[in-house]
Amino acid sequence: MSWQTTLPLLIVLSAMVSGILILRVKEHANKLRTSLNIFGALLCVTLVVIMLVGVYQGEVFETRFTLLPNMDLVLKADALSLLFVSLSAVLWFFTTIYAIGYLEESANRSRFFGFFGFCVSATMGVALAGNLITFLIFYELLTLVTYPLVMHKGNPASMRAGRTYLIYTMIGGAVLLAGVVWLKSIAGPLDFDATGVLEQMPNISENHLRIIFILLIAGLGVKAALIPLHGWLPVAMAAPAPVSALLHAVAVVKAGVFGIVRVVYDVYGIEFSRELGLTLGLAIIAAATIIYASLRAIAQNDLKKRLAYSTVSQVSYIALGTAIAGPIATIGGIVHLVHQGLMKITMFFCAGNLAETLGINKISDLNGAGRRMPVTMTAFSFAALGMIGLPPAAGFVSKWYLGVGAIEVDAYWIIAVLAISSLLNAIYFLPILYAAWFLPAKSEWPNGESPKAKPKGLFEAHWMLILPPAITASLALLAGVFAGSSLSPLYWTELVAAREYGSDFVLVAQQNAILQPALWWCVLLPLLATTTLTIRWVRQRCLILLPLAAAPVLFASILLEPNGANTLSELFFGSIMSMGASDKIFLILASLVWFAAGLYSVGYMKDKADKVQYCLFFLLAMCGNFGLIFAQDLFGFITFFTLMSLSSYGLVIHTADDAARKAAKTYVQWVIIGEVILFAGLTGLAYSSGAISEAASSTTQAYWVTLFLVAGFGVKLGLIPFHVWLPRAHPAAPVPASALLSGVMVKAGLIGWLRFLPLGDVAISSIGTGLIYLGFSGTFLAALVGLLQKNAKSVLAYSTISQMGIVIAAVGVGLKYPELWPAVLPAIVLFAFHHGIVKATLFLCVDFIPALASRRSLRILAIICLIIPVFAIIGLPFSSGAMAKSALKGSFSELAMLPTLLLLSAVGTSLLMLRFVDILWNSTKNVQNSGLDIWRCLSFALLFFSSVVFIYALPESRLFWVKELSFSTLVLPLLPLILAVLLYLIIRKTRLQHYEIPAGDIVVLIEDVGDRVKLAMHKLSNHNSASDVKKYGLGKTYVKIKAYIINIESESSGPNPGVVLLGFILVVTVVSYLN
Amino acid sequence: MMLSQLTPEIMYSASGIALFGIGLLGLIIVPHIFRKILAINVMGVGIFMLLVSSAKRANIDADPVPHAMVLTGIVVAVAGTALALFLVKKINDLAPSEKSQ
Amino acid sequence: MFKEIIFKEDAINKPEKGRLPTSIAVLCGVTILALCTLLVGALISTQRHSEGLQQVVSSMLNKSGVENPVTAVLLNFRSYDTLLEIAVLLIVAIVMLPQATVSKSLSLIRVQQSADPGLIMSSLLRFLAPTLIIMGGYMLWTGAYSPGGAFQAGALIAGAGILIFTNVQYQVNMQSFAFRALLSIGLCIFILSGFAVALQTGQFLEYPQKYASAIILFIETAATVSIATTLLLLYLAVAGTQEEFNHDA
Amino acid sequence: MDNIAALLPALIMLPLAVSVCCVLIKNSRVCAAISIISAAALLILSAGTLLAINTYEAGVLRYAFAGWSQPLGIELQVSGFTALMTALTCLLVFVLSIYSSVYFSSSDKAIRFWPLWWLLIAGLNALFLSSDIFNIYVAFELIGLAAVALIAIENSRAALIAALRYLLVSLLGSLCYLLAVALLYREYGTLDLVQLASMTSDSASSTAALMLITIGLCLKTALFPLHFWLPAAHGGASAPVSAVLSALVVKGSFYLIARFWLDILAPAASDAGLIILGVFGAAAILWGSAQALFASRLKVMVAYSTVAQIGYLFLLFPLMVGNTQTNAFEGAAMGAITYLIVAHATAKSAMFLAAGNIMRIAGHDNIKQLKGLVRHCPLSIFTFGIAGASLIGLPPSAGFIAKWLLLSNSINTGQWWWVIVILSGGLLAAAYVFKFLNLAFTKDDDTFTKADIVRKISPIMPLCALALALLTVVLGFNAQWLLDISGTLVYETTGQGFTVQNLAGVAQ
Repeated sequence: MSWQTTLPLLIVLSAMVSGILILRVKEHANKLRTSLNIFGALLCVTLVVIMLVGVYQGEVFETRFTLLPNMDLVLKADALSLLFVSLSAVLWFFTTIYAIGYLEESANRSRFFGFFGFCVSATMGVALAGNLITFLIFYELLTLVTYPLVMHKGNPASMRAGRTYLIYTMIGGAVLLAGVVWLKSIAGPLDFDATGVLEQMPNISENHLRIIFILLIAGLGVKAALIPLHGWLPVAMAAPAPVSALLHAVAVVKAGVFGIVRVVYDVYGIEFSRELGLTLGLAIIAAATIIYASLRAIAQNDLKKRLAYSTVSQVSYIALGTAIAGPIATIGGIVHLVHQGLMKITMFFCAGNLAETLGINKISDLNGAGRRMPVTMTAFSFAALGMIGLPPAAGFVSKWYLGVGAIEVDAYWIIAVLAISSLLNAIYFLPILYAAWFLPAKSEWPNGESPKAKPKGLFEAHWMLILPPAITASLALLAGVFAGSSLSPLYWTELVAAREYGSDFVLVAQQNAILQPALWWCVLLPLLATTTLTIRWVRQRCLILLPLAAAPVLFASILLEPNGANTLSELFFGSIMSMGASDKIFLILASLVWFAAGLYSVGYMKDKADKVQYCLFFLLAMCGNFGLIFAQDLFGFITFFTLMSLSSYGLVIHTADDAARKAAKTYVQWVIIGEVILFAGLTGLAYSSGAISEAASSTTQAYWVTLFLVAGFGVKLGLIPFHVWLPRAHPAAPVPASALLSGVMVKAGLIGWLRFLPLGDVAISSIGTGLIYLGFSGTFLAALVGLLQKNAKSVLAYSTISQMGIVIAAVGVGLKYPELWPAVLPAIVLFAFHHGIVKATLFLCVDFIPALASRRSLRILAIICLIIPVFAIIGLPFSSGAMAKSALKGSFSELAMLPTLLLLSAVGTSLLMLRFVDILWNSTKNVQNSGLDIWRCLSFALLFFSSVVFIYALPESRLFWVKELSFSTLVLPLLPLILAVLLYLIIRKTRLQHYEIPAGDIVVLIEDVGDRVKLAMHKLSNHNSASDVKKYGLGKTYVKIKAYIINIESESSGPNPGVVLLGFILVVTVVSYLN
Repeated sequence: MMLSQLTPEIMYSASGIALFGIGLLGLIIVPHIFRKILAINVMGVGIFMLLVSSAKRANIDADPVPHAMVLTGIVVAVAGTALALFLVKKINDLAPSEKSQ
Repeated sequence: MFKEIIFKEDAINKPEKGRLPTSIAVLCGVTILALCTLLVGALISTQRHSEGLQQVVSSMLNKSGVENPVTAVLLNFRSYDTLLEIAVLLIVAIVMLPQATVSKSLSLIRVQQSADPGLIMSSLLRFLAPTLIIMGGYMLWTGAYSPGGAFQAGALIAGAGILIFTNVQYQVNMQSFAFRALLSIGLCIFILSGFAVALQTGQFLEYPQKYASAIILFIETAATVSIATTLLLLYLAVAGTQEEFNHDA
Repeated sequence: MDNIAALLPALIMLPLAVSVCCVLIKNSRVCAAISIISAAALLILSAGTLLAINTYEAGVLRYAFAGWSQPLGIELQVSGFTALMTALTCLLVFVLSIYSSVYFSSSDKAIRFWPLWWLLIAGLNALFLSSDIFNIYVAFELIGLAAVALIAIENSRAALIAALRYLLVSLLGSLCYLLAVALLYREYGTLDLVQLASMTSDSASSTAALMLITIGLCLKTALFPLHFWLPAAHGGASAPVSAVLSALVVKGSFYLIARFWLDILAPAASDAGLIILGVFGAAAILWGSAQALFASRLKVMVAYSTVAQIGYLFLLFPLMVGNTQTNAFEGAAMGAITYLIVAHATAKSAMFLAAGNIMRIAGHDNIKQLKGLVRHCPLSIFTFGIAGASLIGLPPSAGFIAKWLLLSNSINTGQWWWVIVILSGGLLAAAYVFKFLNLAFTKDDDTFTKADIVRKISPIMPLCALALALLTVVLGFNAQWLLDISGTLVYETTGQGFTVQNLAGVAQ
């Protein structure tokens, strides 16, 4: 007996022994029990750490003793088991702490913690099992020891839960047993082997193996909650929160899915399973489960039930990853084992906290819970966002690998499944977050506490309830952010996959290099600023943080020159940060507008509510925006992109009136849709390029990837028909935020295109053509719709769509004619720069001009301030707009029509601007002397002058300076304006001006359809009561059968035993003489 | 069946078996408990008869082992019968209400 | 068969209670008839073993210590069977021993001089009981040579006992230590002798040939006592005449 | 080795002697003390035999009573399997004696209990060790009457009726067996098992004898549909008696059925007969489990569970069908059944003891009124749960190993339909075990509100039950050892033992 042979056993025993000891502890001996609990959990963690270190040093840990001849009980540490063991040990530790806090003062704690220990012990056994038999043993044991936990409360609901749980798991166990016995009898000891054991065996009928596989998966599928075997899981919610957490995140569900992984990889072998055609079926079931459970989750109002269905759905990702049967998907599936664990346990902790502290069980009661329990809800939010698969949270990593893996084996439909699932996840999680954070609390919490009352203790709840979710949520986040580090679950999983496939498929870590630390500082500065928000002193003066955080970046953007890349292999999948030439221009634009908007906010937000919230989202969005400019790797880019998009949600909803809520809803819907489409595109990109951050090259795949990328970033850019969120969201935000949204954030989509589309490399002319069409139709349609807006900001928003249409068309040109790209690129950059600054200025005008105009003395100034940016947008001579347009025109010159269209677009733009000025100026008439402060003035001035001057400072613009005064440069740009004025005057005379198309145009139609679907779903979910009737019918049959069976054996009825005896004799005799 | 096969031994044995069968039939179809006990005794007697008849041989002394078996069997049968009767008695004692019925 | 046990004679008159329908009863009869035929057929078609164990027994008879082969089988060759048989009797005896209502140790036999058994009874007592006992003794003794032995002797003596204790004059105290000792003495002696001879010969129950007849007689005597007492107890317990005695005490 | 052989009679005589002592000594405490000491001695003795037999070359010990070897005398024989059975008996007796000493401590039933108890044990050991078919008959009677007597000490009308019914069944079974003995002796002229086994043919008489033996012993074993007497008898007896009846007594007759079918009368046995026994076994599994599920009393439920478990035992026969050509007692199925017997014996006695404790505490065993019981006797419920898990066949327990062996045997012999039966039996077992546990865990509304309803019991009682339950778990880890002891031994009649070749699947 050496430590190599005992350690696995010790790990299993450590939990069990502490369980046994705790069972014997007297109910009121709290201290003893708590210390035993903590000690047991710590001991287990310690042992696991020792084992990890040992494995790292190349030791082999294996406990083996013989149960039956040719049948051993094996506990062994391989990469896969270590992953699961570490997860279980760590989560057990946190759950123990949580449970101690949760169960304070409740009954039967010794029993609870005793079985809790057993449960973990069984899980450890499942994890460490070295062959299928050992696995089976611990798997069944797990069923048994979880049962008292499920029905711990002892009320009818938990009784029912316990019963349902047992019925399912027992039947599953029986089926599994049949499969294992069968397999064992034809294939021997079934020790897990990294590449499967069955393939090498001769003379085994493949059909037998197929049937056995079905049996095994059916058995394991019960715990893994694959449909239609998932029924027990939502019912098991009756258990106490720590149990649910454990069931869902670590123990039961994971055991099932871990078993599937073991069977597919280590018993059948992934290649062999695929040859047998088994993986496809599994993948389909997993996919169906993902979608179905998500749909069910949406219909739940009970928080824990919704989480339960979410588990059903999420856990199937693991099965899906297994079934996709490629090395990359393997990583995705297995790493989700850990990631889902971390996220889901957090959510259940939080759900428990809500129920415990405020009595909240229903989602409809959640309103305003975020303010009452910020830590809890923050943790919950992180976990939920991770579940949806938003980067950089852990869930994204899993999904990413699943997606790439699916593409690797040409299983494109899985991308669709992942996309739909993400959407559905968003549909059922985001309303929770929305309600908790952005809705006002009801008059009292379900437990009767008033929302105004302060929490009793120092924290929002007992610290033992707060700490575990906070830590697990952080871990879930860190697992994603530092996915590339060697401590991350991903790294381990890559090892597992490498062994499974016998290859060294591990992403090659780059050399870490920080060549331009300033880039990192640019990104980190806003983040650091958010952390200072925790300080009370800062909170009171938070607004000043906004310009302060942006200012250094502004300086940096001017001073920094492109110079090498920062690479950090630990961060994301190996982060690369660098600044190219065009990035620098975007950075200047971004930092300028952010600084100005920040400065403006100081004045604008001074008297408004919820400053801190505003600052928080402002800074986060800023961080995201700067980050995405630098990030060259896919993960980094999409992370910052998402950060920016989601944080902007907070800005859009900030005013919290109905319009803002509606706008925010539309906004976030489209953000998510965009993310999902992007996900598809980026995974394709990641796969097709082999290494990250190079453009796609192979043809059909490149086509699809490009299409998805175009669409995904197109959402942000206002590409029709994805533009619908824009006219709602931009006007709804506070003025500085609107300026940011329209000025810089929209450009993020453009940056995405420039970075990831194969512009200049490959001609994808169909998409290019499409983009040109869409772009120009956007330009004109938006002008038309914008003309019918009544709100100045909406007009501006449509103008943004219109302007972006031109950019889109330009990119389309680049895509169609790669040879033109070198000329088009600078033009696009210039145009974007121009539009960003000018549009930001215009948005500020919406607030600034009325304020300015309210003072008679400043009316002229106001007119100038308004007119100059308007002219710039229209592109009057010498304005930045003119320069940008001439640059574009120059690059298009070889293409017929386009310059003309460009010119015509100016008519539309002019019309919009006339409408804008019209509305705005009318509004100034009613404004009373409103205060103007130095901040706003400074900010406006900065932007105003930048819009006039700054573009001339750019080296790229030199080419397009007006070098000679001619008809084409001076008069031609004026023609559209003149035309537009005429048109506008006509319109004002007609009834057309009274028409209004609601902002967001076609989204209204979509919402209508959505409402109908929702109604239908609601009806559908109400049909549950009908099935009760059926159950009752079944129950009656059961009672009848029962009565019949009992009757036969009763004293007074049933056959006479003597006759039975004679019958028996007869049968035996006849049979005896059969020979 | 040839008549020569019907040796005395077979005749006796067959009647033993017949007794066994009668006892069995009685045990099954007769409802009263005393008769059931008796029926069991009849069955036992049938077996003893079979044993004894098979022990007897024409030219040599009877085989003593079946005899010993029968003696042991009788004692055991007595014990069983006594126990059964005693139980019946006790059951009756414990249910005075049924006496009145 | 045993579904409902019917205890009262009058219950038989109610045909619906416990009685099988005639058709089924007939069917049972036919089945059993067929089975018996089958058994008889098996007997006929199967050759009987030529001699059984007769030769073996007679060849070893002279070593057994008795001349009666049946007794030799019962108490020497297959004495173990007999030992278990005595144990079976003990079971019944234990069941029938009345529940202890008093813990005082009382004498085995109580004589109520005042009671008058009546003329017939007293003459039976006077003549028949001693005769039976003597005949029992003879049976025991003769078992070694010709048919007879412990069970027969015990039965006779039990008959005497019944005669004695069914009248009111003599009553046996079944709760006394002596009574229990009498019940168990057969088994006790059997085991002890078996053990004692094993010390000499090495095998349990293997008698030294010299003392075989004496030991057999000794064991048989003890067994007779126990059998007689047990049979007496059986009768008394089932017939139930001892109830009053117990209640009196 | 001879020393051990010389001690074999002690396994029977010591219980008889203790019984005599207990008859004479009326003090129940003294009886209990003597009993526990003797049980310990027996345990050591049987364990010694078991261990010794493992090292003994022939694998069989024989002992000729009174110095007369077969065919004249009666011999005892002990093989690995029977040694295991004896050891199991003595082990259970030891634990149950301790339990009984507490269970009957305050009751005048003890005076009857102890002598009868020891007579029953003597009978059991005699049965397992005997090598003589007539002696087996006497042993059967000893067991049968002692068992009836033990049930009858409950002294309630229901228990007495159950005892009477059991007595009639037992007598009928014995008579059938005796008739078979008569037929066999008539045909072969010997009573010794070994000699018989070497002589038997498939004559009509032998077939008839086998048939009679099957009927008689199936009655005693309570194989479906002849189980009608068992629930009342096992459910009506006092806890330790129920335990020993379910754990050991039915196994004795089963053991003999197996011996006769597979060994002694194997030439007369037909494949169809083997299969039909399996079919009855399967029916027993399903029927017994269903009845257990619907039982309203806890002990009756446990008793029906015994009916079902007996069914598993009979699956041995069809699984042996293919083996008849090679050797009667060879094969993995025997290993499975051996394990099942041990597993069921420990689990079921633990369960009956737990049920007894519950009855003591609650004063009744009406399942519906045992809500929330777990608060009052957690240990007994826990025991019940563990034992139940073993009965269901959940790992890690002896029951799991047994079921595993059965399943793998069914698959290996291509008889997959038994797999379905075995698994559904397990599920039904889960249904009834957890039906009770579920209730026990339910929060009591007002069932046990009054403290005085709940009686206290000595902690020794639940601990005894727990010890047995834990034993089933421990045995789940030592399967190899147990099978070695029972299995690698050569079985005396055929020169072949219950070998463990092929035991767990295809040899690699």
